[in-house]
Amino acid sequence: MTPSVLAGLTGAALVGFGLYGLILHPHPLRKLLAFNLMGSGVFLIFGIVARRGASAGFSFDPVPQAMVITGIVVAFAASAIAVALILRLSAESGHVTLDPEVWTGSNGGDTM
Amino acid sequence: MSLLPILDVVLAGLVIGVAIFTITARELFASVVGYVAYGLLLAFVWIRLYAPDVALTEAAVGSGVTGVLLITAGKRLGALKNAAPEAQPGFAFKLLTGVLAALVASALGAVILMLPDPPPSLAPEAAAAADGAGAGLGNPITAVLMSYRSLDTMLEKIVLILAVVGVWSVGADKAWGSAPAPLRQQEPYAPMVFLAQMLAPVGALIAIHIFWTGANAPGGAFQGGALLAAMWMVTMMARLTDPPRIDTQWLRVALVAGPAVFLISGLAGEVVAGAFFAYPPSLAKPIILFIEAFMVLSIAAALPMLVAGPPSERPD
Amino acid sequence: MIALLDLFSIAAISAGTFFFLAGTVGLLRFPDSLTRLHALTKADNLGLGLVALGLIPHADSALSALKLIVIWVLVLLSGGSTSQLIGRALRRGRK
Amino acid sequence: MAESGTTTPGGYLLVLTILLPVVGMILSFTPGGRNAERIALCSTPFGFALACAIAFHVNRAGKPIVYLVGGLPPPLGIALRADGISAVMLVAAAVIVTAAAFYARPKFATPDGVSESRSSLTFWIMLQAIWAALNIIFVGGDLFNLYVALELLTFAAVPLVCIDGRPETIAAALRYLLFALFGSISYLLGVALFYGAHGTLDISLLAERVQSTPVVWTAAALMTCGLLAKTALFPLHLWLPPAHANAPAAASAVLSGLVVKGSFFLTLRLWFYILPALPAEKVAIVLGCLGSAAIIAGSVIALRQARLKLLIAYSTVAQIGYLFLVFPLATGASSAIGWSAGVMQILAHAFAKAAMFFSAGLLAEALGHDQIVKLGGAARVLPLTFLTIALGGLSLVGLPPSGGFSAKWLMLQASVASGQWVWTLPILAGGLLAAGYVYRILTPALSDDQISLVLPPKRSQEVIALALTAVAIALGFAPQAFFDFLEIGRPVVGQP
Amino acid sequence: MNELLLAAAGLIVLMVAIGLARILLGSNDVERLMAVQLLGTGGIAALLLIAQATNVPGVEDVALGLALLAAFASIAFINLLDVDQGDAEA
Repeated sequence: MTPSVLAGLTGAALVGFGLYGLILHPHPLRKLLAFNLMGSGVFLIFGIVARRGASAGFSFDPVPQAMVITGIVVAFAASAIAVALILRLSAESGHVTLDPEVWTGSNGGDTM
Repeated sequence: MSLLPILDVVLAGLVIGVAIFTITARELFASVVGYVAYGLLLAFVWIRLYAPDVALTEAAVGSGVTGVLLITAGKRLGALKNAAPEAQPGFAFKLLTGVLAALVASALGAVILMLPDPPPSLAPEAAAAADGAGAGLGNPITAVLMSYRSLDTMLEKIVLILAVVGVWSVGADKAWGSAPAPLRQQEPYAPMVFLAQMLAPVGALIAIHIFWTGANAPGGAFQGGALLAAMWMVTMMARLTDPPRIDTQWLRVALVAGPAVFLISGLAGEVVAGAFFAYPPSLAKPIILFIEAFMVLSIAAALPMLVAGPPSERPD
Repeated sequence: MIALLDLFSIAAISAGTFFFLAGTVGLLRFPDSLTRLHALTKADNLGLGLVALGLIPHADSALSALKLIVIWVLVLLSGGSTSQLIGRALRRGRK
Repeated sequence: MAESGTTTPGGYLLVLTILLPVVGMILSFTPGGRNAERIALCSTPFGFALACAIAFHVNRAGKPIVYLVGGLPPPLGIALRADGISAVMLVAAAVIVTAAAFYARPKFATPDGVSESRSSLTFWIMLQAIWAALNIIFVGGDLFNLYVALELLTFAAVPLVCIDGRPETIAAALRYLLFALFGSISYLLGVALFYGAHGTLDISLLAERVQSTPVVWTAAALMTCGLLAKTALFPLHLWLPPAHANAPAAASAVLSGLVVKGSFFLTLRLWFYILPALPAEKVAIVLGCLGSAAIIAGSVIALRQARLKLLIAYSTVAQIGYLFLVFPLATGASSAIGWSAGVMQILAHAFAKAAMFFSAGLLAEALGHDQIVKLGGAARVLPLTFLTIALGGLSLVGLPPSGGFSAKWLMLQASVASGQWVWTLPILAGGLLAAGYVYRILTPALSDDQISLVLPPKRSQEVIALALTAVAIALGFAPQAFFDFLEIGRPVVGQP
Repeated sequence: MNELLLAAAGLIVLMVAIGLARILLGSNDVERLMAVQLLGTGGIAALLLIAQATNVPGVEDVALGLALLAAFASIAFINLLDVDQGDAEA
């Protein structure tokens, strides 16, 4: 088993764990952690694509690696916005829940 | 090299183990510590994939700054010690999610094993073109980021500005214009002040070095900027500095400097080199370094502001 | 000369590895948090120093050799200060 | 494809249409304050002119126009391409953004006495950012570049949802963000697999290289799944109604009219431009079924809403469902009709829905609430607003003459012509249900009850809303030349 | 020589793994901070050894960055912890 295959399988497993946490955890901050874990799994898959592309004296294909760098930045920006929203939500309402049931009272609407 | 595969397996096992710990840890705090450790470990995996640039970015942003963001969030939530007062999901839901996640992961794993051989690659093109538009850049990743995919890189900086505005916009109306809450409320201990005073200047020097070598060796604007941002945050955590007011003119200029300079150079490319975002071959390297210098500044300003959060109502 | 340098590297790196081993043994065997902290920081910092020392002869340039030293100094500095802070936190609020 | 490798005349306009809002954003942010609204209001008409110029060039060339960024050809460089549908979408986006900017002017002007206010600065920057992101999505030719654009779109849309800061809007924004992040990461995973399999992310190069392999299918499934979450196709629609119903009207109009169309547009690009070679009948049927379910479920839930804005938001869920009928209908011999129907539905819904949200906003401000049962007699005090709602409703229901009618009529024609009778059922049922919810708004409003205005609406805002519905109606009279224009650059599906 | 470097790296990684397991699975929050310390020392040592053995360029810079970041993360965690305690005493 070559290192890149191993890293690829690790990436796949990480995507799985991340997905599990993202769906399951009720706390939005934990969801965010899981999202970041999933993201790093996806980046690892980019990494093996880059490593497999080694040729012509390069030990990697620079294009996917450049994309990962861009992707990491974007994922961080997303986390920052999510954290700001979570903090504001808890400051305004005293609880952090995404459960839509909690939020329907004020409208008198029957949102699903 | 018979030892290397064993090492790889141990490393992969370690990464997965810490990932599982992060997902399943009962307390938020433990989970965040696990995540930071996980990020540092991933840096190894990236080294094993011959991607030192990514290793540095992952360690700096994926683990370091994101970790601090999450810790600070947890602290402000006051939920770090007992983060799970909510109802835990039922067993059937857990099982279902687990099955779904396992299916996705195994399908993905299977597909990865099926990736074509010989693999397609742009490495030869990138190598051949290194004499062209990315002239004189020994680091092909910098060439890709700054030349071939310049539009992506410029937009990514715009995303950062947008995120800063997005984070600020979450604050209260009457707090607009004031500074975000400091990263620490009371007086710091002497060892922390000492560490910050020693670390910050050395770190800033290292950050600038990493940016500068980025043209030819691993490193570059993003990694340098992220380290510089980390050092600014160190001084904030030791209360040597406090976050600036968000209507400060220099802060706004620093935030947009990178994308603005990139944009102006891109527009000038139409006149000088015949296409938007093209560089005249003889001047490509100095122009790229010039743009990158401003991007370092923007990144170093944006990341701490994203961590510091929206402007705070309390006058500090 | 080359052989001598290699010998030096081998000795330093082996010694460094030994200290990491010792640190982990301490971590596992010592009874409470403060002593575990003691084992970890002291032994591991020494271990890293020896490994860095062992790698210096293999460095490509004077600059990379210098970087190896700076890495060690940085880790020492941060390890020293943070273990002080961790120790204080441990003593104040045992939980 | 020969035309994909070189810059064509007029190609530089594609870069300008992206950079104009980006420059506007930077200029709005740096000095801040009142400059933001001035810059946004000044730049939107220019953007409209640029979009028209692009449409002109595409029409004159009769084939897509291309720009190679930095003069560097794909696969290493990034190409921008505009074909018929891109040009039409650019124009539509420019019109709606311009309308939203002028409509929002009274509400989001920086108040006197402060140099800068939170909601104003946020609104003007995010509006321009949404516009920039949409323009990239419409002309982008590179899957990773499009990923960055998708993220830009999300980060601009989320703060608009919670701009008024009430806890329920923040919860809605957070839920939207988490759905969108899941969508982007899933999309990105697909991108990684495409690159790993074919070594390029350029749309036209990929189209030449893809084969029906497990890797390609997995990549396509992941990307589609991510895009569906962002488009809010049933059953991934849960985030949409609270998010769109709680945003301020000007923002809701852009979110409902344009933002969800951005990710739908990429779904079209994926299946019709990258993967036309794949035998995807089953996928088309699945997407069509989900679309049908969305039409029925969205309409039924809309019927039961007590608040006007929530009703309109659920109607968006239903109308998004129609869009996905394109996948089964725009294949095979009658593909041109199905394609025209799909594009017509995008446009008609965008204009009608933006106008409906504008009107709902006016109504809520004028009456102080938007409870449907308490609208009695409102049509007499707000005649222009209700004219807009009625005309917009006409298009949503699909009654002639309107863009909505053309879209649904063409869809029916396509189902009959391709022998897929079954799709006529959701189309007709959706129309009936839509008639039901539009009737629910209009009946109480037309009654003789007395109602008092809290604040009379601004005539200029009413006119802007009416103008947008006029466009939705006028689309019903689109000449054949318009449909020919939509065909420019469309790959022919199902004919190897 | 390379074999020796790898053997040393492997041993250190193993030690780090055992240490991490011990620290993370324990129930003491303050002690968990040592995980970052452990990676900051053991991790960097192993990184340098592996990179030397596999000829990855520019690894000193990565290690420098890691050293800085390990310190950064520790400061952040401690900042959090003693703030908590300060609040409890107040």
